Amino acid sequence: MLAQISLHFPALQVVLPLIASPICMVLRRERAAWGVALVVSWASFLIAAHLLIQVLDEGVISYHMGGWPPPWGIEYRIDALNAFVLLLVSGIGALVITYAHKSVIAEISPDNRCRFYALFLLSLAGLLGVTITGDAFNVFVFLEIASLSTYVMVALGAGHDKRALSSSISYLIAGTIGATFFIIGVGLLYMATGTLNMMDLAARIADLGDSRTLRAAFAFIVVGIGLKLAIFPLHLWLPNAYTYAPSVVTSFVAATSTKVAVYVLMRFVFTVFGTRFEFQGLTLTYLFLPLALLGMFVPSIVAVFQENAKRMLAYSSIAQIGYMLLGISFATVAGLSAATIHLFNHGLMKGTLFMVLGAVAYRLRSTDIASMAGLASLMPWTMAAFVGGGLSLIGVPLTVGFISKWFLIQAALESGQWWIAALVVISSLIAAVYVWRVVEVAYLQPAPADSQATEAPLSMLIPIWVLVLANFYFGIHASLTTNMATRAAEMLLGAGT
Amino acid sequence: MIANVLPLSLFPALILIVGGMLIPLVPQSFRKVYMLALPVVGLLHFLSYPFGSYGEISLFDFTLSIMRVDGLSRIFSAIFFIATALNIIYAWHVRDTLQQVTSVVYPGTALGGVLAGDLITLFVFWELAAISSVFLIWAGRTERAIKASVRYLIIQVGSGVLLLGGLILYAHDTGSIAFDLMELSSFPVLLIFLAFGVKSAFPLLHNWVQDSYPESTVSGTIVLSIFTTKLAVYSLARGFAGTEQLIWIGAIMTLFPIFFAVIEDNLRRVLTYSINNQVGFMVVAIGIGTPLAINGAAGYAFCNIIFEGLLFMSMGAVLFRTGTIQASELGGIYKSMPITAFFCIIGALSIAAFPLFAGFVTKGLIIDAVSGEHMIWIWAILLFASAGVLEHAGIKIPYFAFFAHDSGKRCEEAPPGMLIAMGISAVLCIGIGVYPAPLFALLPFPMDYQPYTTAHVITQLQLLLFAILAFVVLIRVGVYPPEIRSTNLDTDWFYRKLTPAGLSVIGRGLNVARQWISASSQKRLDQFIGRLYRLHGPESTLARSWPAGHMALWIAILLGVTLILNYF
Amino acid sequence: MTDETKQTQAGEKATWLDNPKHIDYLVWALVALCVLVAGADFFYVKHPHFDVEHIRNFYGFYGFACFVFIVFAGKLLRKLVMRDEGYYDR
Amino acid sequence: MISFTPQIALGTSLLLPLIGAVLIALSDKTPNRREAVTLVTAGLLFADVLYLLVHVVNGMRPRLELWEVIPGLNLAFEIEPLGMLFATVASGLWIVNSVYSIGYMRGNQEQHQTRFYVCFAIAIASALAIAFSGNMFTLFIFYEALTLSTYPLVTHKQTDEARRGGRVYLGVLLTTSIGFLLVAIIWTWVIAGTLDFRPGGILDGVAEPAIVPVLLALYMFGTGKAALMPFHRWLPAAMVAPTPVSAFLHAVAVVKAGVFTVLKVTVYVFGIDFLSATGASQWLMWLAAATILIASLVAMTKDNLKARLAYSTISQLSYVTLGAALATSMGVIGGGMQIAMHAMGKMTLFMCAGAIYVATHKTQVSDMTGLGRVMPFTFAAFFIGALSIIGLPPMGGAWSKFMLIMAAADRDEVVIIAVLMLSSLLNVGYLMPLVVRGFFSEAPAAALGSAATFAPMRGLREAPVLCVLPLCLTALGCIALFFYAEPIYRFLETIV
Repeated sequence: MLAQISLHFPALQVVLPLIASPICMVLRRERAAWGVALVVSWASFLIAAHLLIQVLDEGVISYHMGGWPPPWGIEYRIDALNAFVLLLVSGIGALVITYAHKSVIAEISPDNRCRFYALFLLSLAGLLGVTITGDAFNVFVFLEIASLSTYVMVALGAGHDKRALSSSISYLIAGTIGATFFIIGVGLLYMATGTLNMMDLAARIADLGDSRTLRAAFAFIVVGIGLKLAIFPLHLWLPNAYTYAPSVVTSFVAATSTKVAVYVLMRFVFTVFGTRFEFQGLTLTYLFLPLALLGMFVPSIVAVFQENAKRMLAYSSIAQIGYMLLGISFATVAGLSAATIHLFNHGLMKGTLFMVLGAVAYRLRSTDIASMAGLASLMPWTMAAFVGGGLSLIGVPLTVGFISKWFLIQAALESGQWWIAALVVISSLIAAVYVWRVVEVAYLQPAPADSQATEAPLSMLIPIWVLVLANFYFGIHASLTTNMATRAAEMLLGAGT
Repeated sequence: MIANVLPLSLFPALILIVGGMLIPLVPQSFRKVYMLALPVVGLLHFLSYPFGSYGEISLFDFTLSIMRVDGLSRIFSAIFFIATALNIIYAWHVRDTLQQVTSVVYPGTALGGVLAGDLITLFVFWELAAISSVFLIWAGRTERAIKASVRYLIIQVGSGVLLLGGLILYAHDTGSIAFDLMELSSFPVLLIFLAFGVKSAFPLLHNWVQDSYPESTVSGTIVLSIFTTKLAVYSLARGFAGTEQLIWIGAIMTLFPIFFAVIEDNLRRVLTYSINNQVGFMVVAIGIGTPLAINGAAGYAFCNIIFEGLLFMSMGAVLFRTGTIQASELGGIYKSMPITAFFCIIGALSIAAFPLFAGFVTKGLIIDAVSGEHMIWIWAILLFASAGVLEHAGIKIPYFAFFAHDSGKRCEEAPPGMLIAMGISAVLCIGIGVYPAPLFALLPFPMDYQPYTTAHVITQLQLLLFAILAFVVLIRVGVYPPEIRSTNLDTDWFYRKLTPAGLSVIGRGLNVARQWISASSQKRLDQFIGRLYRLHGPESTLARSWPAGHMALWIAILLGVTLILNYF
Repeated sequence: MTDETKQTQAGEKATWLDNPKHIDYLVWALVALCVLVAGADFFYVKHPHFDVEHIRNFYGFYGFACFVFIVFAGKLLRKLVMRDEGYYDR
Repeated sequence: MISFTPQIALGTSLLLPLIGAVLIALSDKTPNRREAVTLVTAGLLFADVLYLLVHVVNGMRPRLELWEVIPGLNLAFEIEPLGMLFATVASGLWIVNSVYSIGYMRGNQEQHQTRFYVCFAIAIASALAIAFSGNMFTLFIFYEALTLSTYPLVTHKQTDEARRGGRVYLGVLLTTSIGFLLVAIIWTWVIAGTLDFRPGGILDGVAEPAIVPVLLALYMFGTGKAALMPFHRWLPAAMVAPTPVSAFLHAVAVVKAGVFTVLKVTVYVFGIDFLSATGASQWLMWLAAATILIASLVAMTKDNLKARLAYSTISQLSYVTLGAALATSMGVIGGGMQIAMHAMGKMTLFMCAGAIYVATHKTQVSDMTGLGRVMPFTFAAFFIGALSIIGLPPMGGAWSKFMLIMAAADRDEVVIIAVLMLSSLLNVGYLMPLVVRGFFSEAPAAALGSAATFAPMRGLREAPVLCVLPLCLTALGCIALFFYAEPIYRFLETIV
């Protein structure tokens, strides 16, 4: 029985949250909705874990939707790379939803709460779908499912701060432009090759060779995803969306959605197009690399001056995307490994930090840095978690951030570009500055005498600390992630040859 | 290493060092006897050692030889023990534990240096002597003493590190750390030579003696006056006998202090100049380096410790009783302290080398060694210096302290301990002068020398008596310079005035520069942060919330760029 | 100085040296001694190392001259190096 | 029953302080139990380290491989003499310092004492891990752990000043370690394909001579804890910490971890033969020499005792760097010795400064005139410590200086010898006046007059006995090291 079901795990991975979503919508009781979301999220996580193990043991899984073989039917194709991303997305999803209950009550108006759980599951389904599918058009569909649900989730923050609405609209417009570009690109590809299955696309592109259509498709796809990815300077939607969305949403979106976009970028650039075209190398070197470097610095410095911790972390996220983009732009095994590792690691650290801020907001009704004075004495475990996540963000040894940095610097040095290594180091030191601003305020300033804040509830603390420990576990025992990432990178670069 | 040291527990220097350290544990009532027993037992024990090397210890890649007994080290060790005992007797009235400890430990360290058979051991005791002696200056407990002590310590430690650097380079070059005759022809040896030179107060390196010794206590100054410079003399005799440069260095050493001594008002400081001058005689002899000359140096050192000590003791007694040692404030003290005055005169006659006194029989060795080498200029200088010695140590000291114009000061005679110590010294001065044979037997080299020849006695008397005549004439004519309280500039001006002034100028300059740099870099940093803030701050272009249109614009631009990149 | 100390001084016995005449005796005794040792040069055989030693009473003259020179040189030196007592404390 | 092997002892030496830290945290409400835990942990740790020492002296090299952090890079520990020496010094002095801390923290009624002891224990664990680390990767990890675990100690007072100090502390140490050291390590990894410490180094033959000076610079400046100028500012800044922290961390554990890293890198990553063959460390030698002199000169201008000692430490640390830069076996031995000797001496001095503070709340040297008479033990210990720092017999400091001069002689660097000699004199200049004025100044009344509490006091007024005892012990230690230099020399000799 179970074995039977496990055969369909790839489908269930997406279908489960997709089906559960309307159920939540129908349910009137938010507790029940939360329960459903909780169960489904954890189930997704278990499925993802199972799939990962299966991929590690048996290699690529190809699942044919409805029994139609590719390229006619939709193929779900799971390899080292996306199994890894699935695990991250579903894991973060499970933890966030565990954590969500109290936070939702605090930040979202009562009649919207069930809706939130529904949207959450929808978004989860979308992200998982984007990751798991082997079909280019399918990517678009799921991307839009995820995005649309996210827009609405961001708008839910309006219960707390009206600016969430305008942020949501702005995000909607930008996201739609991006999606449109992407679908134009996919359309061009279809025009050139007549197929939408990625493996098939790759094979046919290899046969067809260079063409103008192909180049246009590449440009549209890259720029379109770039917007979802919030590559600097296409990040303008991100700070507001992250800042004004409910904490739960920010935690989830920040840790997953851009990561999935990075995955899509890598998938298209390397798997679909392969690394055989000159224009690709040009784009990587002359577009991605400068933007990555700019992205590492400008948003980092902006983050230093932010007054609001959530917004600060939002800018930090943009900067971190710069690192991933940098890794990608090297187009080497080391570089792609670094990008993949950081993709995973950054999910962990940003998830932690945003969840901590959610807990802070839960108690303080504010995430202004100034309001956090002396918070360490009132919420010691929460702030300790912040320090843990912060250290990881800075890249202190024994945390995942260190591993990311190690591989990134190694990649830069291996490609002989020592100056890039230097830039990576410098920009990571800027992270120390903005993280430490918060730490100093929380630990070394006295708390206001009238502060009523107490330690965050356990239902929040436990997921937070699970993530903190994950930050350390994968930092201390990084062979797991790095082996996966290296395999993925080798696979990405080897796929076209 | 400890295991190797244990058999050396009876090492003579350790008797003084360890025994001295234990003094605080001994009750005051027994303390004097205990203290006196230390050098006595030490000397007896020391004399029981046959010539040879003892205490071989392997340290790092070297083999140390902690103790070497031979003719040269024996005579210096013997006089060190004797002087220690005399000082203890002299300081019988002192109840200050610090001084008691130091006045035993410090001679012990100097003794250790004399007995050292290798350069590393020498270095260790060299520095130990520096450290232990500085306590005697601190015991002065005045602001002047404190300042002087730091200068003293820096110079003494400086000598030590010169020795250290020299010995390491020497060991590196030659593979040997043996403390034996060295050739002054290489840089390492030059460093060692300089180290000895600082400690024996070579000209221009001499001033620490005047700077620090007079700042110590009554008995402290006496202890100080003996050991440090004599350890250096021993070291020169051991390492640089026959080094010609020493002849001229020594000659100059005998000369220049004379002139400063004439005008110095502080009588203890006059005696410190006398130390320089006296060591000069020894250095000349060492420079000549013949057995006779080395005998002269060693013998003269032996006697000098006694009569120079006696002079210091008498001046100490005066200071102790009258509270001042300025010649301008003294005079006529013989009425109150006749015995002290008597001993002082004996000391003065000895240092001036009148026949029948200790100075005569040993200085004769040196002068004869010089004439034997036919060095007329050196000979002339030494004679000149002898006249100088007579001037400041032979006449000025007793005359201005005890006679001259009666200051009206009246006080008690010196306490018995002081008198006994001075008495013993005086007896030794005369005893050696009259019957030098035992001393001659103790000298490092065998020799056949007859101090009392007619020519010796007559010429020496001519020199001294006519010099005294000159003094009388000058006093009677009234041209002899009056004693005035003053500071006389010496080489210490360089490190007490010029260096601090220079450093403060440099320091001020650096400070200004530092302030300017830090201010301007602070300003620049502020500007930089300000610029960053304008660019990146919450209200800046880069951080503002932009309407969606801008995003569309950017995406268009980026698409354009990508397409251009792709198509060209 | 208080009157009291003066009185005790006044009351103390004058010593032999307090009499200036006695000092003169001493000076004359010194002169006599000098003449004696200078004259002694005529009565023994010298074995000099240096030629100058042949000069009669060379040592006496040399000692006298040196002493005078030292004193005058000292006076000169004083002009050069003498500062007031608190010089280094400033 | 598993027998207690050196390998297990190695593991326990790292775990013990951590377990201690947990127990201390759990004893928050019962200060006596908390302090007992600290002392017992320290005692056990020292016993454990001594057990290891015996085996390492006998030529054993206990090794402990933990898991692989990154493919090819293990968390690995291996004991060699240099690390053993550092560990012995650190763990031994931790006992002394714990006693002292109790006296100091209680005497001063400091806040957050539990946090203090916890961080201390973690810092010790990190220091030991650094000492025992088997590759550069492991070393770096614990190097950073040490930085972070000591940050709360530096900012312990939580004042604005402490915050500023902490910012400089963390800023400099993190910037250098991440900015330079990490890059150097990864670079080495890329070039050599290993980060293991191997006798003779891992770069010989694989690194081009031209890049060696650059790589060396990255390592040396990256090791900010060694306080090589111009990255020395954190050390004076860290002086806002309570004195036990300054005494132990900024005279022993943290700074020694820095110079230990310097030695370790020169010996086991570059290899002294490779360094001397390429001449890559020439510039470092001059920089270290400059640091020695400049820091001494700055020390002279400081009236605040701890600031003066901090600059003195900067100067003394560069002795070790100098030893490494000379790239001779004697230089390495001298550097290793200096680690032990300076630790003992400087810790004594800092503890004295703390004892003076506890007893009189005085921080300025100029206010301490005459204090030696009421605090003779403290001042005597200060004197002994100062002699050791200056490098005079009969204190251990004499031998490390001796070795370094020997090393300079081996290299024919006469100017370096001159620098070392001059440095001794400068040390006299800034350390001795305090002792002298304390003991021998005639004018104690003025000094004591400012603190009215002294007026009724008769005789001695030392700091609490728990403060005074430790500093007397370390002072005696300085003397003992003079006589035990030979075994240390023989021990260190085996590494080169």
